[in-house]
Amino acid sequence: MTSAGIVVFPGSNCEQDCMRSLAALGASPQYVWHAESALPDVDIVVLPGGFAHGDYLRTGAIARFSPVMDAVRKHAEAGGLVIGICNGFQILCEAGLLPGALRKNAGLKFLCKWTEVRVENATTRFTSRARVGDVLKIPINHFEGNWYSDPESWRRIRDNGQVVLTYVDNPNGSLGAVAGLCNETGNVMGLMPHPERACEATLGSDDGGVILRSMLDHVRDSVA
Amino acid sequence: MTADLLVHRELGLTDDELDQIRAELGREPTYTELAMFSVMWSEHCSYKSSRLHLTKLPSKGDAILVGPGEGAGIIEVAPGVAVAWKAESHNHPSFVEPFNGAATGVGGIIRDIVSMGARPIALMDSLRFGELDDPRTRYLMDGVVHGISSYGNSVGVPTVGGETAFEDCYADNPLVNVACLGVVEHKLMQGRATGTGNKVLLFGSSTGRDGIGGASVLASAGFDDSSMEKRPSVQVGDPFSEKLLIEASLELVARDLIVGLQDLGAGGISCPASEMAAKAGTGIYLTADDVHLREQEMQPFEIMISESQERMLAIVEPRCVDEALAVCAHWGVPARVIGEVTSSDRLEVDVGGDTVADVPARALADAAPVLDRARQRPEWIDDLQASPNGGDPPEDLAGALSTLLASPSICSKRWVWEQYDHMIFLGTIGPPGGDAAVIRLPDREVAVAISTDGPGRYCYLDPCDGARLAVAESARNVAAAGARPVAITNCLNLGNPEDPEVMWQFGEVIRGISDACNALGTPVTGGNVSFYNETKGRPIYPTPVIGMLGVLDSYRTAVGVGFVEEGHQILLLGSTDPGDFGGSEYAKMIHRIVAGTPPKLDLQAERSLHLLLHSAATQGLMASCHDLSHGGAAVALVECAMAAHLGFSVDISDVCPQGEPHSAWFSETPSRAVVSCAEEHVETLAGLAATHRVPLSLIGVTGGSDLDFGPFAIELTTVEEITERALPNTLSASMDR
Amino acid sequence: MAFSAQVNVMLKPGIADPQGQTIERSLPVLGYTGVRDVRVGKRIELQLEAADEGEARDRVTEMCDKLLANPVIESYEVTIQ
Amino acid sequence: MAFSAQVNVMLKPGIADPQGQTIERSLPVLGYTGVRDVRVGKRIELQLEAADEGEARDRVTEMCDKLLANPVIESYEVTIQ
Ligand SMILES: Nc1ncnc2c1ncn2[C@@H]1O[C@H](COP(=O)(O)OP(=O)(O)O)[C@@H](O)[C@H]1O
Ligand SMILES: [Mg+2]
Repeated sequence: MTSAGIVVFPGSNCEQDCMRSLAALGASPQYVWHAESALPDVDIVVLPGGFAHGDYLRTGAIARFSPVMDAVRKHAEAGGLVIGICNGFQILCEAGLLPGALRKNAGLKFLCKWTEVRVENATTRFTSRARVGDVLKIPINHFEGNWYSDPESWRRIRDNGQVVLTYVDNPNGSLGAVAGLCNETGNVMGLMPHPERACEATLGSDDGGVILRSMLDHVRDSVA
Repeated sequence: MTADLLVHRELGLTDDELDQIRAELGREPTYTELAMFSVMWSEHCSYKSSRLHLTKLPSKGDAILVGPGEGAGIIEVAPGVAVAWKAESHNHPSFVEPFNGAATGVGGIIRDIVSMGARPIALMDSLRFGELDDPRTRYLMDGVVHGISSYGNSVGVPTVGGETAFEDCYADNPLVNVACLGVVEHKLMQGRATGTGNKVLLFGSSTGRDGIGGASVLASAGFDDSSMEKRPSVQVGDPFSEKLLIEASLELVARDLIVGLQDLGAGGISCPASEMAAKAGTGIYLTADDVHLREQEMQPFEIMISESQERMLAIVEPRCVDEALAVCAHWGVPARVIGEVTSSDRLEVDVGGDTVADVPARALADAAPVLDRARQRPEWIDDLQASPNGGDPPEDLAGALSTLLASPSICSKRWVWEQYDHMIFLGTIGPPGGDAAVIRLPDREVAVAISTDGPGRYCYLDPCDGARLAVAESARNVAAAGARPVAITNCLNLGNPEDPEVMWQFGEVIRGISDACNALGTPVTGGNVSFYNETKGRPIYPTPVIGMLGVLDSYRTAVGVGFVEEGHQILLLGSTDPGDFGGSEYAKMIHRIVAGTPPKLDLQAERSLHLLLHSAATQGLMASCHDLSHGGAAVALVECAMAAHLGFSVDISDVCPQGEPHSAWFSETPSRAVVSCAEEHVETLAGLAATHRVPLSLIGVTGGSDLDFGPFAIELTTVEEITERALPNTLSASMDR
Repeated sequence: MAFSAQVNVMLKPGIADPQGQTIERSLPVLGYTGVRDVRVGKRIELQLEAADEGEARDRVTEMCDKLLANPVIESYEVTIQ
Repeated sequence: MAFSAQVNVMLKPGIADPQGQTIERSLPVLGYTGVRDVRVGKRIELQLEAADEGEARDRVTEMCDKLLANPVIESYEVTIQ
């Protein structure tokens, strides 16, 4: 069974939802406290949403110094899967595991709403269950989701196919309407929408399962 | 140190109260004691003006595990599954500083829930402001919503619903009422200082001078320009510390490390220390030197009454102290043992070896005077009720409908609730935008439906009938979502209790709530009274906000307001009275009149409707259901269509044959709902309605992209534009402080 | 004439600053000891037209009172260049 | 020795500043015209121990690089007293 370590920072708050949704998809998730300096033996690392350290100073600014982040970096360098959702995405950018930075939404309001995101690259380990152009309905929930990068890096990111998801209707001013992207090696992804909130039709959509299942598929296939 | 003769007045105590304190102590009080009495005996903490009346509210019921008097009411919603439910007001702090006032209001109600050993899983906010054409009102509203959003989202509790209404009378006195729902995870906690020799653990943020005398100063006196001077007591919310405090508290409960728990709010340490001892019949000995401070050289009285946020007090057996401290340390929550439980019945406070306070715990917690304040029915009310109620026909029906849809109190509140995380915990089956929020309890089948309602205009015209209508509407909202109304919490917002007319309103409100709760079978599990809501002598409308909680045995039977499919039948349940325009949105918006008497309510008819809706929902007969409230049938129909982006064609000319045409459209007769269902269920529904003696009329079918009312039709996209743009357009104009 | 103005807006003394406290607590973990009293505020920079420096200062001060600072909890400091 | 440090953290030039723009747009409504280029950043004040001013500046600069500012979007300015 695919194992996942959900990192809990002080101030994280979506860890329980990640736990429930991953378990419902058949994975075996466990929590990892941010002060741990080693990760348990897991296939996937999840940095969940929330407000690590209150998001004080800047989102993710303090969290990236948590002891566990060294272990997360090593896991990533060894090719392990890492997904950062919302605050997790912000932390990955601050830690330099993903490019760019997340600024305040252009409208200067917190936004919790359903969005449609388009799959731009279906060959990643996070989107193998989708096709390019598929539109997924997944909610966002953030004040700082306005992704930015300098023009030069932006060109490289695009050319490399690192843009994984874009908003159909850009809610926050994100450069290139980026909703989610991955690193150059394709094993670390960050996204502002919350796939774990879209795993049950009763709640409005189960499209988030496409992303989470793609990861589980990848782990299963690479073991086999 | 003995208190100066007039110091008590400065602290807000009357001469009589000082005499009573002397009698309790058998000597002159010290300054610290006087300060502690002043906060504990303030209106806000002691309920001295309201207590006599509150005892008349029905509070017993099979499902009620804990009634009023504790941190929150506890309701059993399924065998072995209990939830906590409580509302609080934070009106005055939110006027002084909207962002932080509202934020700390959210923090306060969350701690109330946690103090019961429950995990907070949903918030609701009931907001009242002045009219939006005033830039200052826009500033207040923006700040309040941002404050709730910032605190609630960060602390990780979804804000799943509420209400937002606008009346001139709230211009200088907005209402910010917040309710919180929690689920008891391991065991129910209570605020009891049991076990002589047990330790008193203070944990959470450090104690500073912020908020000294907040409760007594801000919430227990009238407002005037000098209130701006009271600003140093403004507090800044820290949702991050609160989040850690929640996790630490719940872990202490789950690991059985504490025997008593209470939050710190109004009254500071004095409040839980005296109340926990008084309830357990014990005493508490505190060393104020051990309190972790944020500022230097704080006086003992400051330490005892500071209302610094994000703190809790626990009672711990000596053998568990180390483990409890370790739990707090794990979460990064500062914690200190500051005293112990004694076998005396006194609260003793020691500083540097000197006793600065030694008072019977009960004297602080329970002995505040109970006042039977004068009540006087206002003379103006007869004239008001006898005046025309604003029910005259409009110039044109379509124009009136557009005006109502754009009215700030009716239009879409998306601008508000999109700023709130309303999805966390994966339980929001019924999101904001519907009648009630439906929340599935974590990992369970059972769900609760919650709604807050407080029709201020109705209560102004007739506080008793208005309060009955408030209870009825909140119950109808949860019934429309498919739930069985079970219990209420409340926030009663009124003017100055020293004004006999306000006190009369209060008595009438209590009478109305009791009456309705008895008839609807929904006891009161607790609540909050907020007096002194007035500026320059002008009281607000009496505004009882009712927080209704209903239960759905399965979340799967929840019903939404939006139509579901083309070709469904649309039914109107209940009968419509042509004259129900007093205090209506129609009368206010079309004729600028707030007069007459509020709509007539037959509580038996109301209850029958709830029973009908609940059983229809349980049997899966309804595709959608929306109760009728502000704006009447026409507005409700439009809302059903917009929620699903699906049009309709209806004829409502027959539903109110006695009245002029606009009565059928806009009259606010209670006890009604619009339902849509598949053709094959119409007969069964009609049979069920007959059994419950609820009138039913078939009024049309769903489908298309127009709202076809017969006399005229509007495009769905047009009304969507009207109601969705109303708030954003208004609020994008300037905001002045 | 064109002037540059800088406004520093800080929480008043005595008003809790959870943000500053959180940063302060995290610094030792990063190896920075001996840091105290961390306070976080806002800095606003702008350009404006005014007849002279005095007028520029008066206008910016007025803007602070009305919009840029929240006098209930914040104090501010204006520099004009 | 104890030093006071002030750090101004601003968005880099060229990076859109919606907060600044919002203020700029609302100033004319309040009667303030002729105001341009409003930028909103953070100001952090702190006290620290260091052997001399140079060391204090170095330590604060290091804190900025590591924690107080995000080099992707922000620049900073340190003053020591
Ligand atoms: N301040 C608010 N916070 C969250 N949701 C709100 C707020 N105000 C209104 N809403 C939501 O908007 C919808 C309409 O509110 P309202 O017109 O008061 O409903 P009703 O008439 O059924 O009581 C509800 O779902 C309500 O929860
Ligand atoms: Mg309703």
